[in-house]
Amino acid sequence: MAYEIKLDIFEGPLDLLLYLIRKNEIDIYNIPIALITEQYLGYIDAMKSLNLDLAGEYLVLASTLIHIKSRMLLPSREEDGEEEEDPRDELVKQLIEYKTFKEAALRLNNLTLLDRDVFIRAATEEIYNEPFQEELTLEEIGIFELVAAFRRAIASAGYEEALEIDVERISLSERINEIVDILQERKRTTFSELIGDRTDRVRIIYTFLAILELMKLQVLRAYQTEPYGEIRLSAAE
Amino acid sequence: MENLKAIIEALLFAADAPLTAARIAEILGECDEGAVKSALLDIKSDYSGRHSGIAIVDVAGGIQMRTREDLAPWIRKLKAPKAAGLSQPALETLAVIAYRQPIMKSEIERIRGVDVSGVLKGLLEKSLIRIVGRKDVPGKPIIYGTNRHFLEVFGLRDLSDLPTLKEMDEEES
Amino acid sequence: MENLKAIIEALLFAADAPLTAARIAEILGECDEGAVKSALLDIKSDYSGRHSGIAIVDVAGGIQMRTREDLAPWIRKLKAPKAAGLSQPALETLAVIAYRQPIMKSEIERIRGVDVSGVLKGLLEKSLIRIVGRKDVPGKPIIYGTNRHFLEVFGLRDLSDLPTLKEMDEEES
Repeated sequence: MAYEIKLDIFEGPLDLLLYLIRKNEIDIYNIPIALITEQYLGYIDAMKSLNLDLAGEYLVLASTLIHIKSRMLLPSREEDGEEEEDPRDELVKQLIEYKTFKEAALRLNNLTLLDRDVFIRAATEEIYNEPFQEELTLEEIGIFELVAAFRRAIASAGYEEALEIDVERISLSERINEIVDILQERKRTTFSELIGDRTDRVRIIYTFLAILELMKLQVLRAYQTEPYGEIRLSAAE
Repeated sequence: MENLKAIIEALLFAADAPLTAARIAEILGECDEGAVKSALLDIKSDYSGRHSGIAIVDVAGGIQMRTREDLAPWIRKLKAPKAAGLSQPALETLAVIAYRQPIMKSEIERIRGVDVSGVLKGLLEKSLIRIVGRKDVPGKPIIYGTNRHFLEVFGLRDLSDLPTLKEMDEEES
Repeated sequence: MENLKAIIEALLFAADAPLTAARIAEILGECDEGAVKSALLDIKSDYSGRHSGIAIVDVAGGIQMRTREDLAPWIRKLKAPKAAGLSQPALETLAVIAYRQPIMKSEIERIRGVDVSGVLKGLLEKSLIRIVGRKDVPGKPIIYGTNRHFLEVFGLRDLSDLPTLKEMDEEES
């Protein structure tokens, strides 16, 4: 086999490309696209023939390379004396940016890492001779912790249907909360007041559904003095 | 040998359970248990001699670093439940309410499988949730929802800012 | 005041995250922050002066007790099975987030040229990154940033402590 493949060592198509550039000792600002494309495709073929799971990203970059190569072959047209941009520019920019962060990752890894280079005390309660309940301050809790907590809660409940959180449900809850806020402040309102001058249909529908839900919950009462008339809402006692 | 003491000190500090002299000697390799034992005695007297806040104590067949017993009141203050803190059960209950509101207590308990009365009281006191109303069924159960303060704490503009589980699963795929 | 130092020493030992002088002063009650700060300096030089295996370091906006860096080989033997450290994809993703935060997933993927879903999830679980909010564009994509724990793990006082990013200047060559 012409190409020795260790796919694991590449972090992605950009990494493979950087490797080829380094291996060929090429100036990153002046990449011989034909050569690099050929080598890149060689690697891709080798990976395929080894039945390695080739991530789609590798193929996307392959087509980008082929595209650049074909553009390089076209005679450059200099219209109005304006210099045409180099078809490689975009890719070079991307490569340099990636390289910057690859080096940054290396520098991060060279820092003094907790649990690798230095360690903090691992023992917990027993050192105080009495147990303490661990609490998180609100600043320590982020949205991810909340989602994770919800996942744990429903996982222990052991049913699947609860796993879906759909956007509609959240939007409805949001609308319900807003209406409860308004009713707590003013005791009464009307449907058109709740809609305001915002006329998007989704908002109107959610507002209506929220009112129905709140009526069902007996949080508010709705009145209408005539068919199709204004819907008046008041907080239930 | 000064460095032997430093290594043992670091090991005692980093260990998650009491260490025996034999285990320490094993880690050190070319060091015999007797030398470890005498170093341990040295360290012990160093710590008590300089009135350190940390004590080296014999416990459960091994040796462990602990805070000095008479300093417990301060440590308790450090570890005291924070005024604005949330325990794991409280966080889970809050999460269920956030994602399933408006929701009845019985429904929260069905999902969490435990009584949540105390937790709900705590969350109400911290103004993270509120009573939205009462459901029109026998017993008129109270219905809960989140508060505006909840949004502030989690830095959300509105509830639609909450990530959906599907979004979090996509991160996994 | 010898006892002040002992108390602070015990607090540093017992805390599970870096402590600020302000927090220590708060726990001590009748003690001002200045006194705490000078006691902390004393403790620091005590520890380094007696070549302790434990070091007192400034990190993530506070102060923390850690094992001395040069003793890592011994501690690693103690903790053998748990191989610590971060994978290359995790490090690269973390680097992009650290230097470019707040940042969307799509932006991270553009820079790294690969899907980062699984990596993000892992970093969230390790509390190295957090969801900062959502961007106000169609689809409301989630934006990410680093956490305080990130500073702790990488031994940084704050984000300005990050190694400088060597941006290659295109004009240069």
